[in-house]
Amino acid sequence: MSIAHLYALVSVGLISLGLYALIVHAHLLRKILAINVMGSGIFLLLVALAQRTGTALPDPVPHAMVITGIVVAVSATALALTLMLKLSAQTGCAELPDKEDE
Amino acid sequence: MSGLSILLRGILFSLIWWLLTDGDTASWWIGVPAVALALIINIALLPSSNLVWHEFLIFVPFFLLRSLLGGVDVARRAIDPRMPIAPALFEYPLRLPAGMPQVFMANTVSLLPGTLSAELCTNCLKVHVLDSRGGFLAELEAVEQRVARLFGTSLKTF
Amino acid sequence: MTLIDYLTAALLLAGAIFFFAGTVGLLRFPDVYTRLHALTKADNVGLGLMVVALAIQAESWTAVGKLLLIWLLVMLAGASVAHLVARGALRRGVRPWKQ
Amino acid sequence: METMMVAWMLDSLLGLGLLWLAWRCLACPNLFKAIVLFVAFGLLMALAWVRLEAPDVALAEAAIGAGLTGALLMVALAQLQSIETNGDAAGATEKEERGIRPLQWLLLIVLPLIATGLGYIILSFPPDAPGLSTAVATHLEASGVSNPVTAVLLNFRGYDTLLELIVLLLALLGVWSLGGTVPQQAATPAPLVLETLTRLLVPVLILTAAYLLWVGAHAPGGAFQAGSVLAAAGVLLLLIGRHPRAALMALPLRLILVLGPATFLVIAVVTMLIEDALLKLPPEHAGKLILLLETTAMLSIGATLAALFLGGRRHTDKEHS
Repeated sequence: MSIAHLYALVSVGLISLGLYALIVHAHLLRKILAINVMGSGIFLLLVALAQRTGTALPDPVPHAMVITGIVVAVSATALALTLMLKLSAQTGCAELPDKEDE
Repeated sequence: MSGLSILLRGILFSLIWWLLTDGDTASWWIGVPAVALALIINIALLPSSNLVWHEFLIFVPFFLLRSLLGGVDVARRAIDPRMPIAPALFEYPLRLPAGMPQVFMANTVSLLPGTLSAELCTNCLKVHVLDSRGGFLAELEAVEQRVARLFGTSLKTF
Repeated sequence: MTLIDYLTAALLLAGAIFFFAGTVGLLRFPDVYTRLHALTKADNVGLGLMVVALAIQAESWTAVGKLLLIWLLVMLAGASVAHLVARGALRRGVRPWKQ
Repeated sequence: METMMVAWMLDSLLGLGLLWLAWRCLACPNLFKAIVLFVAFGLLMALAWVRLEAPDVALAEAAIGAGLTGALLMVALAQLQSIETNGDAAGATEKEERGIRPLQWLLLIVLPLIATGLGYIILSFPPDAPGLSTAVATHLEASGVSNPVTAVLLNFRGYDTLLELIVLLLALLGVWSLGGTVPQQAATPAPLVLETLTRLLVPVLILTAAYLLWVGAHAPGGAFQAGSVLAAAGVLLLLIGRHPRAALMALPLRLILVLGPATFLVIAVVTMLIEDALLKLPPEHAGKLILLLETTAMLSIGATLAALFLGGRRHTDKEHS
């Protein structure tokens, strides 16, 4: 096991945590946070695996993809937050309607 | 705004650019437009400043020494098992002119021993003091005097 | 190790002690205002000592200038943000802790 | 050997810290605390990028993941609270959790299985895999820059960046077309200390953005990091109430928003015609073309991110003033 593998395992933890919270929590802001944690986990996985080059410089292609991804993630978050606000302005509640409650 | 102070600000921004780029001459292709843009926006945002530059040289050592003491003081209180603090909120009537001098005072106070500025109202600074038994009032007055000299103004008298 | 190296090591260690003390204060102090005292002042001195430690090792004057610029900006931001947090707490009606 | 030990301890602590912060962020009942924890998580992520020798990513994360996302979330939470105070007192907190439901039990069984599977796959990966790093290194000479990440972003895989700029624009169009959210309360004047801080910082942020743009050619930095720093300056200006109300709809802002993607498209078409390949930059002009692409991309990214922060408040400004 190397440092790269250590961070890759951490990323698996982050992805699982995010996925669990995404499904379990009803509040949309929490779901957005969960997606962001999942996204960070996936970025971490990409960059961690890119580091398996021994003493040479890490693979720059995943780095570039992750930088692109971070910027896309923030714009997607902004869009999601606006959707959430729009929904709660209409329904008075920032949660998705739950079928079991109806 | 005087030409001299525009020139001084331009020199300051050019100096920052020179520092950032390690004096690389090829960088000025980007540096000149960047400095010009920063200067234009700076003039739009901060039309006037009347800092007295030679007073600055006196203020810096005073500030460094007092902020070092501030750090030592709070570190000692934090680590001391008895934790000797007696906090209180205190309103200090400001005699400095409104605007930059008052804000400068508020920011300075937060780094000096035992004082933290918590609100800047019109001509009054709410200060949170870590130890209300200490001589923080004399300290605040001293700082106010120095800030007044730094901005080339005098304190109002009540 | 030369004398300069020892000086750097001593300054870095002293800086770390201040950061540690600031964190201890953050954990031990009773309310948001006292915690801000600890963080702002102790961390400012800690960073200052580390900047001096690195500046005497720096290879060029521009590096020294960069370090000082960082310190200056952190000082400005630290003092301003401490004020804004304290102001926010005061406006929300957070009473200062009293013995 | 001892330094290896220290490095392992540091990385393990960092990893545990990341997991703990992510867990607290997703589990603590108070949403405000959750956002603060998410910002702290972003800062630790930036440290992790440094540990993984990805300083370019660290810079982007520090500006965006820890800064801009936090600001977006905070503003959204404040608006949510002002919506919900009209209804029940739930405010920023969630409804009571309804115990563990059957689906959740299933999840608690399936998720560890997925995680174990993923972990097993990761551990079975060979410890050495150069990936595309040798390919990048051999062609770096022809890319026009000496920072491999910039070479990948703007030359070797320029089409990724082109599409990404368009995605950014689409996100902004989405936010704009969703329009207003809630009426803003009468704007209280920004605290004087914040205003002064902004007035002092914005020119320094502009210089820093320009520096990041310049340095990206041969060291960590580039259009994305520079754009985020510009966006931070924009957010500060918006916070002290310098709303470009009428100017938002005006042509200049829209031109800046499309400047980056448009430049990219023009160069893409030109290279298509001359070199017969999309975004294949001729080596002798690559350096200058990359600088042009990066400058326009930086301006567009900065303007788009700041406009995203301003969000759909445009309509409410119109309706209530």
